Amino acid sequence: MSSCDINECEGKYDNIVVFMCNECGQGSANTAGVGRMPYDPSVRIVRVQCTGQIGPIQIMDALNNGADAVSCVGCCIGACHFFNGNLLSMRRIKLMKKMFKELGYSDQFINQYTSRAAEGETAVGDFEDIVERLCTAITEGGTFENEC
Amino acid sequence: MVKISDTEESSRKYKTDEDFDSQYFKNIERKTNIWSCIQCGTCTASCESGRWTALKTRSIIRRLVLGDLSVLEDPDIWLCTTCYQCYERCPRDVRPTDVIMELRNYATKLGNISPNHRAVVGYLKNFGHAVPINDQIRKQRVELGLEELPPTLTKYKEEGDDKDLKKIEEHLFDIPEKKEDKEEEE
Amino acid sequence: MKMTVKDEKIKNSELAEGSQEKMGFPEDEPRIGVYVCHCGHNIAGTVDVAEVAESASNLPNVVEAKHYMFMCSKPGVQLLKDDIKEKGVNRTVVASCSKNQHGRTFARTIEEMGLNKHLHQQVNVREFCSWVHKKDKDKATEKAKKLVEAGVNRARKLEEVETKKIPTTKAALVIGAGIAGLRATYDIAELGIPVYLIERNSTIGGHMTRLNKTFPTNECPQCSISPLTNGVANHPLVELYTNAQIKSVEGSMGNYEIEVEIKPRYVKDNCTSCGECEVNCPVEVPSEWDKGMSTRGAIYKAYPQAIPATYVRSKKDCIECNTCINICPVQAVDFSQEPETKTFKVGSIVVAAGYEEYDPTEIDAYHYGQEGYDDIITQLQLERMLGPTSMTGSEVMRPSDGKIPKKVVMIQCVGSRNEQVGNKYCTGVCCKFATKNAGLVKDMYPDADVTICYIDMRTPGLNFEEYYKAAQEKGVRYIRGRPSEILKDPISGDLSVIVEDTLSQTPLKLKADLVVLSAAMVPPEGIGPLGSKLKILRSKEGFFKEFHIKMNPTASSKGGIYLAGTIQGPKDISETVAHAGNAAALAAQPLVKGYIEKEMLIPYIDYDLCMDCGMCITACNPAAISMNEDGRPDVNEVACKSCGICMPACPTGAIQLLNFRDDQLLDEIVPIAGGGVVCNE
Amino acid sequence: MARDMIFAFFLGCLMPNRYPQIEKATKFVMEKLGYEILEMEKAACCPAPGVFRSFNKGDWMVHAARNLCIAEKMDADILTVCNGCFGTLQEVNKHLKEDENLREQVNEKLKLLGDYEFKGTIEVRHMTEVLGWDIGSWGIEDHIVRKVDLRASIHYGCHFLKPTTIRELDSSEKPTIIEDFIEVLGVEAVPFNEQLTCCGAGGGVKAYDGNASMKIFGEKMKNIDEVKPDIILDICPFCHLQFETGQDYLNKNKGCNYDYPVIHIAQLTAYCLGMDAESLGLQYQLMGKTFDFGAKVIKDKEAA
Repeated sequence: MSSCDINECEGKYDNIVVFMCNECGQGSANTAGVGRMPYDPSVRIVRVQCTGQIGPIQIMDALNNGADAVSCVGCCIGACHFFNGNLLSMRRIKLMKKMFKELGYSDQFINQYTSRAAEGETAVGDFEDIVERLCTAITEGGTFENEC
Repeated sequence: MVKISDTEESSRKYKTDEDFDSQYFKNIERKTNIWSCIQCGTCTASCESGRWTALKTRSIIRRLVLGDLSVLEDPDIWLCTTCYQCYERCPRDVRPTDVIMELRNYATKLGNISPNHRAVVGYLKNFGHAVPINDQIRKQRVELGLEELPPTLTKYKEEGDDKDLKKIEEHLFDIPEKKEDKEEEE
Repeated sequence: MKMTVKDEKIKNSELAEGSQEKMGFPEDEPRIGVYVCHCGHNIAGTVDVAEVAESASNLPNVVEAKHYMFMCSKPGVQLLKDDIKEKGVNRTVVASCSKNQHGRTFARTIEEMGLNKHLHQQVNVREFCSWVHKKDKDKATEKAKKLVEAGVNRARKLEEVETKKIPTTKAALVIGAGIAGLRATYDIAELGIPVYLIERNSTIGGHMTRLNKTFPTNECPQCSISPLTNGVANHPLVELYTNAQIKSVEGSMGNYEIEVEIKPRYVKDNCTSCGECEVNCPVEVPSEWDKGMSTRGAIYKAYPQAIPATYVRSKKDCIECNTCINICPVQAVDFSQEPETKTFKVGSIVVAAGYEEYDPTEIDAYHYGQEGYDDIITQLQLERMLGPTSMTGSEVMRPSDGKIPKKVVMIQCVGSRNEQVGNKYCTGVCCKFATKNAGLVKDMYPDADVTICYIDMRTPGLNFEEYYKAAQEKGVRYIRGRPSEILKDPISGDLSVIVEDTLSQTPLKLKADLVVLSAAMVPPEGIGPLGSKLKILRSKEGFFKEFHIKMNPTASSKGGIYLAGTIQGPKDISETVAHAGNAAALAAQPLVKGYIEKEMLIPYIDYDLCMDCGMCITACNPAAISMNEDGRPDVNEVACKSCGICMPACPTGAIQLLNFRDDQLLDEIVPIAGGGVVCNE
Repeated sequence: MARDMIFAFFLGCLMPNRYPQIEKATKFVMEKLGYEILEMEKAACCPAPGVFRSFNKGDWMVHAARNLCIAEKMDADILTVCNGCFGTLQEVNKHLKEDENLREQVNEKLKLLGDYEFKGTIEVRHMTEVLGWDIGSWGIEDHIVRKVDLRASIHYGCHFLKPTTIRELDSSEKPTIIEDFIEVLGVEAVPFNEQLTCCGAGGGVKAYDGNASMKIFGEKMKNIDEVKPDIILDICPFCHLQFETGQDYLNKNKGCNYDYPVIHIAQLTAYCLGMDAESLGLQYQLMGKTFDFGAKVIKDKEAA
């Protein structure tokens, strides 16, 4: 990860969509809230049953409607409450990243994370990483413009 | 105030953080799996060389994991016969033989290489062979009904075509001098 | 169903006084009420709640937008109730805390008012917004507005979700009659539920009956287990079938139908267990039960205390000389018996198929099972040698020459912690049983050298460190190092174990009269076909995968099927018993209650779009989707776990999870993603 | 796939420059068995997997790839009789075939050495593998001129079988390929203690620390001496060198009295296929100068 000055990109993004699963994902964001752990207000959470439920349709929907970055946050590897939804999502994001690269966009717009319900830090860490990656993408490849 | 003299420093048996660089051998970890080593000792027990010499494969890997830089100067790393017995048996797929090979690459870059090995590189660059031919064998070859010289680079060189050898000499196996040696020469 | 709710709603609204005006609204139009909670200062301190409520009131379909100090308080809840009555609100959006905290409170409230509880949409503006963006009030308010808008959008298309009550069949099936299966059977039967217990082998008791002693008390396992074996065998609610295997499994949680194939014993139940038949049987083969440490006839009983005590004939080994038929004093031997198939209807299934000892022949360097290496045995074989009914009279003897070994070397982690053979896991029991056996051997032969070569000594838990220490004090030699190989001198035939004592950095060549390999626990043979019949998932180690590693270690991936004991992963006896008890409790729950309540939050298939590719079937972990007779996928509403993983698997978008449909998610995403970029073209 | 029944014969260093008798024997055997043997013009050292890989793994690969390219141009699989050459060439060939990125990097550097580009069209074969598997004990029988009644201690060497994940030839703990093959030649394999350990020469140890190398070798010889074989059978000129010079060293410095003739599998097979004892070149070797092959020939076979 190339280091970039986050402040430099401030104001260049304001919509980050994060799909969080009903189990560990939501749990960790709740824990972060209870612990009053601040993060970027651009991060907005959509509750889904499992990250395995999120397909390219949802991700492209979000990007199409103005999102600057999209991420999925699921349970830790091996701890998915539906067995392998997080792994499926991870695989999907990996493929999408590849596709983005081929299309000439930065592959840092979409990411997959895991978090632990008991540790709000994991969610906040994920959010910070999303922002950092988005900043890299902005400095390197420009925002994900909706071309229509 | 007690001043610690140089002799005392050199006889120091404990190590401090300055002696380690935990990321130094990260490239070896990428190519093998040293960081998954559980120090079970299967490698050392398999090691034919280790029964007779000071080579302890397990402890070399341990030092690599810690990032102990002294391992680069350790002569023991040159005692591995690359018999691959440890490689075959390692339960964590650490591939110790490859680890030692990589480590020797590191050491060579620093010029830590024995004169004998330097000579072998010289033979390769001069004759295209690590073991060049001699007069006795030339005679023997003729007696056996073989060509006096096999059609390898040595023969071409004797016939005056040493282009290939020159290229090999130029582009491959550039072994740096050891730092102290350089200073002495100067 | 929809009609009834609507009727009820109308009934409710009619109850309210002076509320006739909303009667004129179109029937299907959503009427959304938005309620923003202050939560004291928790939300209102950061988010401008009035502004949020104001902006929400301008959204389409919103008939009411309010903000209130504590929505979860009685007056707060009353606001909802009143608006449902008076304003005809039929969907509620509460922007307050998390769904887990008070989402249920509001859902219950609207349920009381006759609305389906799934028509409530909870928006979390506290944990997700006010608490984490305290410093930036403007942005927090902005975010809260968008979250509320998303919630309203979501609420607009919410559909009612029916809750079904499914009656269960009051009976359970337990697969495997080892210690785990017996424990589970007994616990379920004691709750008054009939249990069918099926066992693949001819006797019950499993691995535990094979052991000589159990750690850490060195008790006799036969004595510990026999109350349970007898208790199960004689329980009026338990039907025991040995030599039986699962043939097929149909149905889902609460109602399964299982076909079981029962192989014949060829000995009738009137057998008196006198043993005349085996004594006179001319066949002699290695006993599987004794791990090859003794022999048995073609007609045999695995061990003297075996339950059932009826003898069994191995058709494979029998030479059909008919000696046993003629000699049996009660004419119990009957070669004409045929396999029979039985069908059981049960509500829950407990899988307790146990484990198998790892076969070390794979590890070439240890030469186990190779010609000339007879003196290398496994721990289970040593147990059989030490056991009270053993051929050696409980003595330790070298299999090659019957001499009592002077030097015994035990090797740990054979097949465990070994990526070469594909077992990354630590079995976790071997350190304990090796310590046990080493101590026992040392007790019997104080002059013998007993060495344990280990990588890490793992004896956690109450009493085990003491047990380890006791073995050390007996003089068991512990060497920290994994042996690289076992050598055999081709001239003298002596074995030696090559190992490094890593603690003193010395390579050692240890002479060994007997080498004992502490082999790992691996999934039992046949777990693959069993898993595919039950349609439950396996972990990458090959065991059956538990539902959740921490919170639900006994449930399988499929509802109504529970895992007990080592089928889920290596365990010692006490862990197995505890695990089985939990599985029994879970399996019995719906059977005692008599029904299962299931929300029909399940995917629906648009058969016009569906092209029968079966991708959803592959994706579905609880195996809730299957092809029906017409060759089209069908969702089993009871088995479904509402995860939605099938949705992205579908190439045409034909399968859509109720209330999480693509268009519903899109509605929610639009405001969250920034309100949408309008395309001009 | 390269052409059938044709091999590009990779000589290496030790065989042509120290033990030409093995070269002669190999050519004799392969031609007897109907193979065509081509010389690899401008080939050089493989380079040795122990020493040169230790110095610079990248250059080691490039140099090996150069040798592979020569054979690729000849459209023939490489035949080698040396474990070191086999180890290097087989491993590099496999890695380059499988790893596209690596291939690009190596090809980039190969350009500096001349007109070479690795394509991955050939295989690398060890003579033992060809004899044991392609010909096999069943196929050699028709070609046998004489059988010999010998008790041989087999030394597999390390790089022929290991690492098994790369070689994919035979078990490294209990190989049988040579045992199976020589049985039909009348030779009896005599197992000895710790048979599969290293001779102590590899990995640059012989050059780096001769004493250490001899200590390892000393144990090996002690184990061999216990079973008193007629010959030591090896499949690698470097092991051959170690067994020759090592016995000499132990005799001179450690008071031993070893005189076991060291025979390469090519020499043994050549003799059984009818090569004269003179050409085996035992007279040029340090050990077993007086060893008489003729005395060990099983008479009835020769008569037949």
